[in-house]
Amino acid sequence: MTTTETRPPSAAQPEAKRNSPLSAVLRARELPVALALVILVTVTAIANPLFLSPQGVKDLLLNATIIVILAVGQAIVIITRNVDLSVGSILGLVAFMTGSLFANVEGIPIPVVFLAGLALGAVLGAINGLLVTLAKVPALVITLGTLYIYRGVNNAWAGGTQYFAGDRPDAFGALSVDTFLGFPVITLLALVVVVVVGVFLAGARSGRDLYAIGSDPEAARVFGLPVGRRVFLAFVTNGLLAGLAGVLYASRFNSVGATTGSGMELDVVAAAVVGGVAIFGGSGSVFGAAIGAILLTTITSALTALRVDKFWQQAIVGVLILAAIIIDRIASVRTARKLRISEARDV
Amino acid sequence: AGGGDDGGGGSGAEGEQTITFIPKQLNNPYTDVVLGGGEEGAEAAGFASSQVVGPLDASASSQVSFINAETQAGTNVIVIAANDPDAVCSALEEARTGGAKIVAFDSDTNPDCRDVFISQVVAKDVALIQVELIAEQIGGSGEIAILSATANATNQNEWIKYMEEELASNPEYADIELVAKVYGDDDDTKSFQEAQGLMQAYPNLKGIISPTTVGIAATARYLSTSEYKGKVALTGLGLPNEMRPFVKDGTVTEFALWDPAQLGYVAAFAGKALADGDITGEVGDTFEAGELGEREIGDGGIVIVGPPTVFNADNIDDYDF
Amino acid sequence: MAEQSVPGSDEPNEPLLRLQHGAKTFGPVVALADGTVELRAGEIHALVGENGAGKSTLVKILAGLYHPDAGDFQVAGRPVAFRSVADSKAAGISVIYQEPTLFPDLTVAENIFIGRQPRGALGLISRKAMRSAARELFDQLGVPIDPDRIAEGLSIADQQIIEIAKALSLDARVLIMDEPTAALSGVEVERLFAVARSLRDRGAGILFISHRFDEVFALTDRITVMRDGRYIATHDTASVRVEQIVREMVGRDIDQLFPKEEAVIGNAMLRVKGLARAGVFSGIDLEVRTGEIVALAGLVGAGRTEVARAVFGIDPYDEGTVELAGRRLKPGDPQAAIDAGAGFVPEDRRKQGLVMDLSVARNLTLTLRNSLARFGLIDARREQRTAAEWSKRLQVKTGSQEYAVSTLSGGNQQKVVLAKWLATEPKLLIVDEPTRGIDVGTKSDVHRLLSDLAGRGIAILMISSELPEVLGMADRVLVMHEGRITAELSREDATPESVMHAATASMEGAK
Amino acid sequence: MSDPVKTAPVPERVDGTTVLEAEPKGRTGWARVLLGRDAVMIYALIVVIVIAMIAVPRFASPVTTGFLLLDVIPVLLIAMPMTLVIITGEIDLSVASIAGLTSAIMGVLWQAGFDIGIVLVISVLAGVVAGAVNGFLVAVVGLPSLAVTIGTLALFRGLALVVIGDNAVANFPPELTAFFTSKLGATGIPTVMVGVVVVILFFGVLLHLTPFGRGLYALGYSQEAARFVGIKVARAKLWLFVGTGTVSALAGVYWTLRYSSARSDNASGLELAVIAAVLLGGVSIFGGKGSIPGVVAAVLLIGVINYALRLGRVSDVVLIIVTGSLLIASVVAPSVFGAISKWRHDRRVHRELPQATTSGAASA
Ligand SMILES: Nc1ncnc2c1ncn2[C@@H]1O[C@H](COP(=O)(O)OP(=O)(O)OP(=O)(O)O)[C@@H](O)[C@H]1O
Ligand SMILES: Nc1ncnc2c1ncn2[C@@H]1O[C@H](COP(=O)(O)OP(=O)(O)OP(=O)(O)O)[C@@H](O)[C@H]1O
Ligand SMILES: [Mg+2]
Ligand SMILES: [Mg+2]
Repeated sequence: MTTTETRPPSAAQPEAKRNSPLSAVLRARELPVALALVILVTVTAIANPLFLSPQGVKDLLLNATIIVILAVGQAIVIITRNVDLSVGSILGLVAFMTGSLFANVEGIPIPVVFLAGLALGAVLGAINGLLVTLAKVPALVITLGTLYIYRGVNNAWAGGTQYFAGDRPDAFGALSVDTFLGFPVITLLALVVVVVVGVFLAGARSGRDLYAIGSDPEAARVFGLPVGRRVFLAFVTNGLLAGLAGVLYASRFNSVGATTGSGMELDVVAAAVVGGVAIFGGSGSVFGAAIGAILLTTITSALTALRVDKFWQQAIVGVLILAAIIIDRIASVRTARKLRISEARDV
Repeated sequence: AGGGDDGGGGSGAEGEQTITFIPKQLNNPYTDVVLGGGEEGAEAAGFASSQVVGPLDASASSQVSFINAETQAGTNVIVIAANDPDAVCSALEEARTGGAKIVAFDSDTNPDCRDVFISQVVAKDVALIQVELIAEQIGGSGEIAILSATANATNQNEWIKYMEEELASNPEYADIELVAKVYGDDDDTKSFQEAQGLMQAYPNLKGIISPTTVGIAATARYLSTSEYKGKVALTGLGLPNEMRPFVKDGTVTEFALWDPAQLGYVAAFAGKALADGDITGEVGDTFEAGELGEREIGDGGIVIVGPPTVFNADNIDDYDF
Repeated sequence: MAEQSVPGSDEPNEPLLRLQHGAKTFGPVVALADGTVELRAGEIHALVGENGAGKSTLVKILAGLYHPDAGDFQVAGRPVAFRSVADSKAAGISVIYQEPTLFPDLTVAENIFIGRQPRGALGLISRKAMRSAARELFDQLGVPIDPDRIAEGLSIADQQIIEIAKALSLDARVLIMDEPTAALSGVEVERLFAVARSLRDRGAGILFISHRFDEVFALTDRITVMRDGRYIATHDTASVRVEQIVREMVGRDIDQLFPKEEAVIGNAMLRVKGLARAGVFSGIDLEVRTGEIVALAGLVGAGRTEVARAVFGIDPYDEGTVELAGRRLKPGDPQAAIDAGAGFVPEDRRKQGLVMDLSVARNLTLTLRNSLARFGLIDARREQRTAAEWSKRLQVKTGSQEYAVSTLSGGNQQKVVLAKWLATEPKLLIVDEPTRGIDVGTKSDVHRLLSDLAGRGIAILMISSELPEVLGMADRVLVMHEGRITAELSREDATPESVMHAATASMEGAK
Repeated sequence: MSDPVKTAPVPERVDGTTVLEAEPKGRTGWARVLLGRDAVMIYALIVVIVIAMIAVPRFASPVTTGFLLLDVIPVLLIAMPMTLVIITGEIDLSVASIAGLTSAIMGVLWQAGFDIGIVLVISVLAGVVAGAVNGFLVAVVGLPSLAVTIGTLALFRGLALVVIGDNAVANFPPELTAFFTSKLGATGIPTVMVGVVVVILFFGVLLHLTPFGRGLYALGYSQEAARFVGIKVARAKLWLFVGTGTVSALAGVYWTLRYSSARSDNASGLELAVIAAVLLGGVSIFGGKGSIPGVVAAVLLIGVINYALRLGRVSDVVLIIVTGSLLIASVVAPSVFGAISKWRHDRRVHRELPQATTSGAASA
């Protein structure tokens, strides 16, 4: 802020304002969603104190955990101007494999199951990534295809078999019950995922490449960024995270089978979008996506806790998604107008 | 118009008779047990071939196209568990025009569209036994809730109706208040979250009835992983294999179910009797159901399979389904 | 001033870069048949040729973006075969492409440093270091661009400047600039040249492509001419004349460059009163009469394009009125303007002038889609015929009417844009930088065409950043500065000095 | 394309652009039609039908036609306006929810004793309004349609629940429900197909033969360029979303009366089936490319495979895998062919070019 000797003072002023950390926070796309979340929780807690009881908080966090992880993965992919609709199917396959491993391999160590789940997820993500990057085909079409295929494989493999919580070791189930400093263990895991991925995207060169690619893929190619490799890795990471979510699903819920996780894809995309990740790539953050995911899961719990007629709940979720997109839009239009007027002064 | 071109001649024809089961949804554990019994019954009753077809999702209309294909394939007996009593009706009518016999089981269709309905148990009995169990477990007073399957599941809705009547009319239950009915759509995740929601919305809740195998298991899973374990009672209809850990860890004390395999078994024999022309589905008709002995068609064309069993820690290990 | 020291020009040193007989085809189109160029250390080397001569294609081969089908390519004496842009970068080659390729969602600073951002603690990017490095670059170029602004919405000129900053920051041995000045105004061009010369003096080699001969002769040491995808000749700039270069480029002599003929000037066709848009322009009054060419001159960013867009209905405006042929135009409705007889050749033909993925024929008839319909249905035969006719009239070079317009060279694309508006038989034609990135041959075609149109009674509003073009073509010149019209000059009064004065200084120039 | 000089290795055309002689020129006229993407789709459809007739007993019968068409009608209907929407580079994920909402409204109104005509009109109007809401948010407010319609997907389905709750209404007039499953004489073709064909023709003509349709393709590739030639981008999109809303409502009405069951969850999940069919039909998700004949063929292709597998009692598991693979193959195949022809082109050029370069050097 002191490097402006050669510049006209009028140009320096708005800039100095724009750079202060406080205003950076205030301009963040994540802010409206975060605010909505705080208001929602506060209002609900006033109406129904049980909502913030230790058990209530634990439930809220646990509900959000799996979708947060999926939304983080999805955000990575969306930022590169792609999308992965197959996450629900990947989660289902991995969850079923988890159940099947515990049921069929006597005394298999839990870390091995985690690794296997991550590996399967990564492989399925890699298939998406390969098809998208090698064949240069739109991701929406490819992953709509693999959504069907992975689900089909899951059905063929599982048939009517389901594995239940009772088939798995207690220590595995305990992961989604036990808490550490008041936080459920798997929630902490999700938190680590969010922070690591978030820092990577914001601060690593290859992370920034993803934004550049999403912003203009053709320009990225012309500039010489390794577009194919980065997009491929985005899909693999997303698959990996969907795999993690699959294993955690098996830890938290009772049964895993042929239909586990189906229909989840649009919720995940919705979470990312609500959290301010632009659907056409190039902007947004995983923190936003995570907050979006928490907001969407919390709204359901909140409406139940407020005893809102259950028939209204889904409609309200829809309105909320729309509101989030509209607010985001208003914010960005306002910035654009400010930019136009301030720049006209600068000339 | 335009029924199956070679579907006719089913009734009376010896030997080459075919039967097809169309469950609510494939790849569901409860359904698998029912179908296991059905296939066994079909073989015992002497069908030349038995098939299972059906949708992967339990939506209202998805069964129609399967019925159509079976109509065209000239199947002699279609055994169906309807996702929607009316949505399958016109397709079943068409199948009947083509000569097929229709047996409903598990979940009834509109009575006009089938020849006979094989019911688990007397609907009222199922309802009463669940109310009885919950009353016992919560000590006869307090708030309770119901967590059901889909909002328009025929069988569950009928049971719930009887439960509500019983709670309202029986003085023994005067202190019990039914505060909510929620629906988990027979989806594990959804049921789990509905259970969770109940706990928060109704802090004084004493017990939950879940008259569906998916719902009771998901609820049990939630209770067993929360502070409500042992404080909130849970009963309903469940599969012993699924419920075993929760009975053992004390989340659930008692729940009920009939033997699902018998349902399919009886349905197959009813289908055979219809196809052979031994019965027409009239009230009072009787037929032999293999090793389960003679069955009679009751009011409304309904055949009752048997009384429900109550499972608890003492007897649960005797069952494997 | 450029000729004092050309180190290495008479030594047998290996050139920095040499391509011989490079060839590249796209399907049936031969974009480059025999591309040859040699760039030495410490020289600025011009590459000139008509539109479609294959200059950009050659550049893309040097950049590693295209793999040549044939040819011998050496960097510093060693044969190379670049597999990707990353390879050419590693070899010290930095390229400014003809079309700016920025990432709209990233900040200006990040656009400059993407892929090699300065890093701080933990190997994470240091935004502070990046910001100050970007500022330094802009100071060097003398432009006030906020490094923290996102690139979205920057004018083409600003985008081009950022591209230049990006290329400079690479500190490359070889700098290739494909028409970097096309969007820039005089001051900015001068700054760029100063930077280029200092780079040369430090031993870098610069390949410079431009259609402006004054620039080529002011800046470069040698000139290579291309025609129809082939190498023609290389000259020392000091010892060659413009006429010869032009002859080699087009294979014939070019007559007068700016042949505006006298036309009968009639009544006012376009009348704009008090037009204003907050933060962009204000108090715009202007009039264009039939048969008249009115030029809107000014520095880049003066708001000329914005005025034209508002007049045509692309952008809304806050105050004022626009009248065409006596009728008031509905604001914000281009179709109404078209129906009233207006046509608009926009400045960015890639994004605004053409639908790049559609065929030449479809692009040509897009403006006519309503009139080609009979009973609401399009007459496909007539559509074909019209397209063929107009592409012939303007001599559009294309393999087939069915090829995507993106496969044409810049100049031919511009002809398609012009053709599709001429086909509507407009009363008013607004042309925004009609000859940006167009070679001399085509340029004089365009000028002749505009003059011809004016002769037939069409009113023409021309926005141009090229002074000679403004002075040569316009009957009247309006000069804009910071969103206002600061001077109105008749053909006689318009001199380079008077226009520049009004464009840069201020209100005093208005008299 | 005149006077290719046969003697020169690199002939120069009148227009000065040089062209390789040996290179196959862009296909023209009939060849383009017969080898185009749509044609391939139609061939595939014919091949699958023939295979099904041979391999699946009883497939070759008018009964098949009837049942098969009854099954595909909802997807076929909604796919028509969806094709136009996707060609403009947008998408509508809320179609199935609109159908569900229509169904719910029909049920409640009929239950409340309104005349069936009024019920139908109001239900379809509801679809128009729902489509207009989407259109307003996308076209006027300028929000991304993928995001908007994920929101309205939840909203409209939610409203369906609000309207009808957990009830199901089944007692629609029997004449009407019978009409919806009736066939045209002995052909086996459902009577309602007449209406469906009208819808197909309407959208086919609109897209391929009108100025509006021309504009849509331009719009799909570049909105900005489209605006500069006077195409009313916002208005066109608004109308298209109203179109999907309306046709989705028609599909909802069909669904309700065919199954004679009005409920909130009718047609749920149908959006992905529709989009899969449209994409399989050759419409580019990025906009600008696609055609109605291709999409119709694709819908029928999936329908035929579906029905043949059911008749052969092959599990739906196979069907989903086949659908997914077809979808992927349909988009990957052009890339593969493209790569192959590029490779062949490169080889040919390498054989030819030494010649070309020498002659070039001579003329310089
Ligand atoms: N990707 C492509 N596909 C097909 N043809 C192409 C492609 N790129 C260039 N061409 C053709 O190759 C020829 C040379 O184009 P190029 O862009 O190199 O010309 P240029 O000399 O840079 O012209 P300008 O001065 O207009 O920029 C032109 O005829 C053009 O139509
Ligand atoms: N899309 C946009 N969004 C925001 N600001 C813009 C946009 N386009 C232009 N500007 C700004 O508006 C001002 C006027 O730009 P405009 O393009 O009208 O200038 P011009 O005189 O036509 O210059 P040019 O020679 O580039 O055509 C400039 O400050 C420019 O940075
Ligand atoms: Mg060029
Ligand atoms: Mg301009």
